[in-house]
Amino acid sequence: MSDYSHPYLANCATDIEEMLKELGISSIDELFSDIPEEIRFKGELKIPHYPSEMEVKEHVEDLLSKNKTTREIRSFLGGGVLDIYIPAAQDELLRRTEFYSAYTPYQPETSQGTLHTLFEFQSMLCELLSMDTTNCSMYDWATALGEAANMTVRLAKKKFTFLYTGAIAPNRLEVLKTYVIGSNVTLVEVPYDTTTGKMDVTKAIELMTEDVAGIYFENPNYFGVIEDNIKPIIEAAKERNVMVVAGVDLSSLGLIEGPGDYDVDIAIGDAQCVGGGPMNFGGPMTGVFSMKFDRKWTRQMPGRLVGITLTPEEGKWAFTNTLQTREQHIKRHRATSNICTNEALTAMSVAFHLALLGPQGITETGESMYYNAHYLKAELEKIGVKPVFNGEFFNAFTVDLKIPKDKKKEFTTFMLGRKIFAGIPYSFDGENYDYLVTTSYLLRKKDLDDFVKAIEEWRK
Amino acid sequence: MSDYSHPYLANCATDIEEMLKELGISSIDELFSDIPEEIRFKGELKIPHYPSEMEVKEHVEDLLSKNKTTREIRSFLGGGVLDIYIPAAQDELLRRTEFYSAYTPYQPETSQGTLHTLFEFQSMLCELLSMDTTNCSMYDWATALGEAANMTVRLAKKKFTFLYTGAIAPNRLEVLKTYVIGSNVTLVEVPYDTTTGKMDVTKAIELMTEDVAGIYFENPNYFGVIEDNIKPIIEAAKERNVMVVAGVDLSSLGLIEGPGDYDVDIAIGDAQCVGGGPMNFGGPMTGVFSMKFDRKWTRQMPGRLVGITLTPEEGKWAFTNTLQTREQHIKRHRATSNICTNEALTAMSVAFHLALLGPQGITETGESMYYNAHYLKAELEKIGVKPVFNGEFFNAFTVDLKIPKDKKKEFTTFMLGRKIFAGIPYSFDGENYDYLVTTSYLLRKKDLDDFVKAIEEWRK
Amino acid sequence: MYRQAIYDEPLIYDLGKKGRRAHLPLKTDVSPIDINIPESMKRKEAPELPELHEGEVMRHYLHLAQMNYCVDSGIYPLGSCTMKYNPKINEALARAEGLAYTHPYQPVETIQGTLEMMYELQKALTELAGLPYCSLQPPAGAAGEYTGLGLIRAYHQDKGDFDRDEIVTPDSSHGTNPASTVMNGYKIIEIKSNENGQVDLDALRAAVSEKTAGFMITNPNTLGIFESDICEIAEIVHESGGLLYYDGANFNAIIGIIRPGEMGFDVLHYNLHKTFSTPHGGGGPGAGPVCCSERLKEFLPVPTVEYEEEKDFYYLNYDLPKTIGKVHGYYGNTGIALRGYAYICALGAKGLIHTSEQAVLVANYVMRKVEAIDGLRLRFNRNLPRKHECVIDASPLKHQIGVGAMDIAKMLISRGKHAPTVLFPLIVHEALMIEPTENENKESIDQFVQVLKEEIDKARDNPDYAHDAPYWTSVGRVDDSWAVKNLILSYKMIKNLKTKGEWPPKWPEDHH
Amino acid sequence: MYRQAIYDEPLIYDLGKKGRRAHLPLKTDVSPIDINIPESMKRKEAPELPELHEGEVMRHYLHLAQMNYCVDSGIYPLGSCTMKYNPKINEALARAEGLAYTHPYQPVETIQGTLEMMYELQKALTELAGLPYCSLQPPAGAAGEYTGLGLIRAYHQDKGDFDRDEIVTPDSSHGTNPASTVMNGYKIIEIKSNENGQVDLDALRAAVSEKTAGFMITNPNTLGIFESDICEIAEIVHESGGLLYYDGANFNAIIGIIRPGEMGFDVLHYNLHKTFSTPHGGGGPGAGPVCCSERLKEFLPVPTVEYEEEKDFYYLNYDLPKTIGKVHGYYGNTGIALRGYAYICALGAKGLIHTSEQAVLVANYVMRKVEAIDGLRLRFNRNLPRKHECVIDASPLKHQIGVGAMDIAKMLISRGKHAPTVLFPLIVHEALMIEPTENENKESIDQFVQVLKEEIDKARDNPDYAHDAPYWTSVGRVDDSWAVKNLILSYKMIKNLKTKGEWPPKWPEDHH
Ligand SMILES: Cc1ncc(COP(=O)(O)O)c(C=O)c1O
Ligand SMILES: Cc1ncc(COP(=O)(O)O)c(C=O)c1O
Repeated sequence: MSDYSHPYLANCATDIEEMLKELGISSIDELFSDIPEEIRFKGELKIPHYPSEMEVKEHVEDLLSKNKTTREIRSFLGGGVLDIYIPAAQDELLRRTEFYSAYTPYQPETSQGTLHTLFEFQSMLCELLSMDTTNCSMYDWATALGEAANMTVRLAKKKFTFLYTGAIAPNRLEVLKTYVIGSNVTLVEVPYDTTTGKMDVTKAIELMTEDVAGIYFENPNYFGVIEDNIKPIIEAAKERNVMVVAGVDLSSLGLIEGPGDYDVDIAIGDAQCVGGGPMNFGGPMTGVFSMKFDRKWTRQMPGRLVGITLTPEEGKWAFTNTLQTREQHIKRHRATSNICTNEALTAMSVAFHLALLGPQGITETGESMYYNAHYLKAELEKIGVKPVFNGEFFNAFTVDLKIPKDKKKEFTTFMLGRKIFAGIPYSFDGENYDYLVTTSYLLRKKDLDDFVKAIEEWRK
Repeated sequence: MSDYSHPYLANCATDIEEMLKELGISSIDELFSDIPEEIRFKGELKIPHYPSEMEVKEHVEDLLSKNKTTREIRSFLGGGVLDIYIPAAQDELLRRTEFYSAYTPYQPETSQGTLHTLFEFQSMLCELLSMDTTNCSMYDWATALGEAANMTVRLAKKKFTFLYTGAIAPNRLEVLKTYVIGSNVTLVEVPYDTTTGKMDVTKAIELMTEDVAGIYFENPNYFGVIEDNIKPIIEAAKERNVMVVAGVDLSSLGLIEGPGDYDVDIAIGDAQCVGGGPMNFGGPMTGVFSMKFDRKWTRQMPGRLVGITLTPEEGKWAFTNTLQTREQHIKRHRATSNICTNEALTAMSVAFHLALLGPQGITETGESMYYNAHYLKAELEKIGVKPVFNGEFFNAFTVDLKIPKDKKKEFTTFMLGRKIFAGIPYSFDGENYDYLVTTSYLLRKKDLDDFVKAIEEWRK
Repeated sequence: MYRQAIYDEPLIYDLGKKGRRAHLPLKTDVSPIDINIPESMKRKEAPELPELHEGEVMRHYLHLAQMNYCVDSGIYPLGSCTMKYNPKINEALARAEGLAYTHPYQPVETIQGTLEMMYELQKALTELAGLPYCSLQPPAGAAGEYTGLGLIRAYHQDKGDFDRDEIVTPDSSHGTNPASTVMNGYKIIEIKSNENGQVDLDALRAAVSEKTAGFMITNPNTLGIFESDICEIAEIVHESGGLLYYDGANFNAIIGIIRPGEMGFDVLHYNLHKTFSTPHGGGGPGAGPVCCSERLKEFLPVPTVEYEEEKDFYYLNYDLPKTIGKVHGYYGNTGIALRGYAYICALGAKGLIHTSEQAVLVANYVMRKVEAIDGLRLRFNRNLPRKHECVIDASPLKHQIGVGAMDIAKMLISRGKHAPTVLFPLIVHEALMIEPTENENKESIDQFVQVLKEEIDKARDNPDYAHDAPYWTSVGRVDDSWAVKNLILSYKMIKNLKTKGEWPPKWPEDHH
Repeated sequence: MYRQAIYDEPLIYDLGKKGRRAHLPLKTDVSPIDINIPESMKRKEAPELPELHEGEVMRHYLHLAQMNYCVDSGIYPLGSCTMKYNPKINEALARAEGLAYTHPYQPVETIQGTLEMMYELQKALTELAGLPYCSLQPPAGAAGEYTGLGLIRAYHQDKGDFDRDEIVTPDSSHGTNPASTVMNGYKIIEIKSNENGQVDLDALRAAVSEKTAGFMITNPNTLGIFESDICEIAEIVHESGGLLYYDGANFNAIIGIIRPGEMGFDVLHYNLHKTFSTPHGGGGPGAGPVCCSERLKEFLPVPTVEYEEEKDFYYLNYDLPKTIGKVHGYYGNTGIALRGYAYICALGAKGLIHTSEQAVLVANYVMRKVEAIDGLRLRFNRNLPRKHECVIDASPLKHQIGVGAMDIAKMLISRGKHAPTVLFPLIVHEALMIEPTENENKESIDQFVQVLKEEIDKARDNPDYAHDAPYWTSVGRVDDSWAVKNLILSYKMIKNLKTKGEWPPKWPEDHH
């Protein structure tokens, strides 16, 4: 029985014998006697096994070494996931077991570390977004969008249409569709202007009919274009009691107004790009859900909220999870959402990151990205390659490349050969691919020049 | 003045202005007014500067990537520095700022973490070595040897000769020589038997004349040979009041007796190999200094000691630095050593490592090394290559290769081409090189076979 | 003697000073140009973020960290949460550059390692579930439920059956079960547990019908009791035409012991952050992979991770015409999946089975010790062994001295032992739900029980001692209702209060 | 409110159980054979090491960690110790595989990166010292002193001068100075400080002679006072034929402000663990590089790190026939050197100068505030600005109410502020030596002074409050003399006491 000893198992043979004795049984098996014999699994499980820690490490590292990373290949990929630098100080905090190995702070008195940090996350996000309240995180931007759509419908009562911009990320749209399955929502697309790439204001207002509960746009939108014309839409929405939901690129908010500044009701997005973590192949992300404060609205908000409260010691306030009665563990089928486990640690990671960056840091990283993107655009124009849209942009734009479907793979390989991840392909006509190109602040002039050179060569 | 802001500087321009105001001065420069103008440095300092953290990281990583590591090249190097595996749990503890960013525990009440851990280091080392007391670390094995030699002379009074084995590591011998400069010690070498590689017992006893304060041997010695014949030497030493100092390979102590078991007075060595850290190009190491308990001796011990003491709360004992009056900060020129900063953190690292390894782990790693070395020896013998000595060995032996001086470089390159660090060259005749070959527990059969193959090819 | 650290740590906004820097980011070497963002969208003032230097940031969060209980602090026996040890090697591996610096849209040939890992993890999970297909996309257990229920819907609809709009579940189920059900547009039919705490077969028979889309069950259930009628249950549900959903959150009790697929289950979700040791992170992230049977396979979320053996090539398959769509923006929480995979590799089949065995052993051990304490009792059939957890009822104590489960929780945290889950499941009034996990050894459990006894004794001497607990935590018992009444949820709201002269908060006269 | 965490944490030997495993090491795939170690040397019983599982180990040391004050806990103003912030990037970089997994004896062509780093660090250090040559070999400051004194000896002896056997040093010097001197076989001649706390030139003149091998000085000295007569000092010593040793432990006050080499100094050591931010690690490891002038170069320890520009090749040069030998088994603490190098790179010349400026500013700021407290006074010339630290004398308070420097220290740690260095330098009786470093900002210093005032006020109300301090640390004031009397130094010794029935210790009747 001594082979019970394993670093992950607390009890050795002696412990087990002692406990069995106290329980008055002779084997652990007796504790499984209530499981009908016929369903007991009797085969041999095929499960990998690496008996020493070092072998586990080698095995996993060997696997991962088969990947190519953005440390080797210059990445022009974005679309909701940004290549960022994680300061060493941030990583050291994330490595603290007190943070990562704690549970949801159900006992606030012994969990002030988590609660205090999450309150700071909420607070910093509110400042970035110019909103009043932000929850402790959603899974990601896409699911936050699904929740937002459901929430507008829930609040509106008896209105079931949700408008969304055509300049939306395709993956978010897919999740949105999956998420409204249960709520009877009709999704209607608002077209964008094919010259500017911005949402079509007139159409949007036209579409805001009686049945519309909410309208969603992205800023900058999926094509990288800044939506600077949405004021009339927001005004029309207010008039018609349509809730306005904005999905914003949080990394742009050093340079671009927070959605609260242009008066949206709900702001969503993903905080990976402001320190939630490295890209990690797209997960975990850090979904953001933020609102104007309104007691009624807040009571309908999905996800967890940390609030301030009093302690027995006069003058000493503290933090606690609040409005828990919205949540599934109390409200069950009448909960505002099914979310339970969220992305708390990556939210804390954002707090650490923003505390390190400060206002100057968020502005400087924004500037670097802005300079990079605009330099790239200018250089591409010099070789006759243009953006698809003429709207102003921040750190990304869609490059008019029109790679035919059957050349797409070749193009990818060509660019890879130059150590470049070329951007995200997007087909406007279903036949040819343009590329959404994002410049993170980790790219430098040489990388941008190499990109332009590669495109130039490709076109020869 | 705003460029005072830097992550490593706590005060920004406003702080500085405020403080200057309170000090009633107008610039920081006034605080340097007592430095004669003629010696103020006026030039431009040539110092590298990488303005962002990421650039610092890239620069240092770029430098280090020019190295070849034992992760790529199979290492048969040893000689006091062993390639080991650092468990992730150990590294996580070492990353805790409470441990690494603390000072020497001068205020014990707020430093129990360091003190308690160092006491555990002392304790585990005593168990491994079968000794009574171990200090909180010396710089490394070599300097521990220097201190040990000086200590035997100090204790002996009026005896000034220190015997050392000829089978000593050359680098340790050099440090020993530097360390006894101030203490009037005469160093005399005890020869080893050229067949077995063991210390020459008869000679050793012969050399133990009136003036001898101490005798030093290594076990296994530098050639890898186990000194199993030292009993008569130790008996002779006791009779003549000669202190016996053993330098042991701590990684062997799962299989080999602790020096306390064969009754030495002082045991030294390096605990890098039992978890002090990875090899780090030879530093920091973790010098070990251990003794039989004797109040008089302990008072002459160099380095820091943690002891147990009482607190005001009955029943609650605690830890504190003790016998500080031996140390330089109190005793100044009458101190037992000049050591102040030692290797406390790597000592704590050893405690973490041994707590994780346990008795089974230390035995298993020892066995792996033993099996590896003996397999290698057997396989080499199959191709006609023999150890220089026939004494039993643990994880290292000296391979009779007789590479001529002018071929040495070629041999190194040849082996490197096969991704092998071939061992440490040692010349017995001043003309040809044999190789001290060590097999860590990170080597596997294939690595050993490749070594044999390479040697076979070389000899063709 | 135990005391949690206390620091009077201000909000980070009350630290620092304008102009301090804690991190200098890389600046591009491209020449600056004018920022041409249209005026209406140009940020007028930089966002108000903290301004500290690096050391200040570290001190702030070090202080906060030390005021937080975690798995490495001591026992954390939250029932239903499976607070197991988070192996340190997993944390190290999850930081590998080969994972961290990969983008979800990079060419598939440049991400073969991760795809292989995902594929191998899927294989292991399907092996343990006895269900042949898997998606790692759901980012948490509840998302797994949502996904699984979506598969069930798609299945029925694909067969042209649009009327099945009910999901049946026991009243002891976890809150996410009904919540996910309703979010999926289903009606929820809750059935009462029988006197053994198990599904009442008669009630089940009465509940199922041609409207039944599926039945959701957690097994072992939230009481820690194995649903031994599981085969009958499956039969009843299948006969009605419904599908079977296995909430695998409690899988830690049954790894390698039973395989739900073999009992007729169609779909199952795991919580990697429970059974497979990935950290809870103060609330997340987790991962809720879903395994399913052949007949549900074609509805799985896209993309699936697949392998072409001939070319030794892994790829993402978007070509599932009947897919339910996507439940996460990308492929789920890959960083968590990696940790789960490493955990499986470290234990192997035998180790995983031992895990369940030890988890069950210690749960029964603690149960017998705790139910022996006066004032506490084991609810439901005392003779049934429990699996990974047990539910103790503190109502007797409440009746005796007015000290309930929550008071017990606060007394325990006072002593440096985390409390069990309290007041859940709702079907037990003063529930203490205890799940030690295989990470607790005998001494640890003995100590826990000893402390529990001592504290209850103290409460008997003086019930107010219990009501005023906790004592040695960084703050005393917080006032949850004040928080709800006042809803102060951000620094922005504090600034508003400040301008109104309402900050800091005033303590009400009657405040205890 | 501050309280350090408290856990009643046993010795690790009192945890765990026989048979538990916390780590499974890699086992070789070579077949086991009989272990043929000669019987006399074969281990009979495995060493008694702890037997825990991984989670238990982590809990034990987490508890201990939380009972430890560190730089990231708060102000750590230990005078003479330069407890500056340890940048986190340095800790990360020091773990790079390119450093960790390199062996000191691997071929030099495979370690070019590290050699380049060492070479570049040497260059930066020589630049700051104004001395052209450098060895990174000494593993700590004291080892640097030993090395530097060795160079001085070798120099004189090389000139045939064997009679110079005295080293002169001020009485305020650090303890390692005289200790290293004597270990080097020299006689130590200590000279008294003048009323300004500086070297008394007359005393110096009287002390030097044809027996003087060298003069060792710390500048700014241990009182934080700059030795403004440094040029005269140099002249006097050089005239006597002695060499000049600069103890650079206090270099944090003068980076880029003065260069000792330009003032005639021949040799200097740095403490990378002070000036260059590498962690103190609870006592070490540090690094004590030595810089020297042209005439000492040929005596440097072997090997030196050198560069062949043509071949762009770094190498280790052992070919120094007059070398003093080796002072470390390999090349010193390379892992520490790397951190120091990264620190220099992050700050650059300007940043380093700012470091000194801020360090000096805050030291003077704290000095003015603290000397204003009744019962404390600044020793030596009040009008001289201090450099990186100041020495406050608490004797007035001691005379007033019997509360001395050590009591003040204990009151401070009670409040979560680390104490200054106390009772050092020995030439000030109730010394409080305060060195905030540039890591403390104004608020932090204001708070420190405020707490100091409050505590002294409390002590005035009740001196016993001071004598019984500290209160909120993990243990109360420990009894140092009991420790010396009983000398319990290892678990082995505890086991002996146990067999004699003398463990656990009994508290003496008169114990406070
Ligand atoms: C039985 C059960 N089902 C489902 C869930 C939901 O999982 P998650 O929190 O990952 O969404 C939980 C955990 O909270 C659970 O205990
Ligand atoms: C002035 C001075 N000189 C020398 C030393 C000795 O340095 P180390 O502790 O690195 O041996 C110190 C530090 O302790 C010091 O403060």
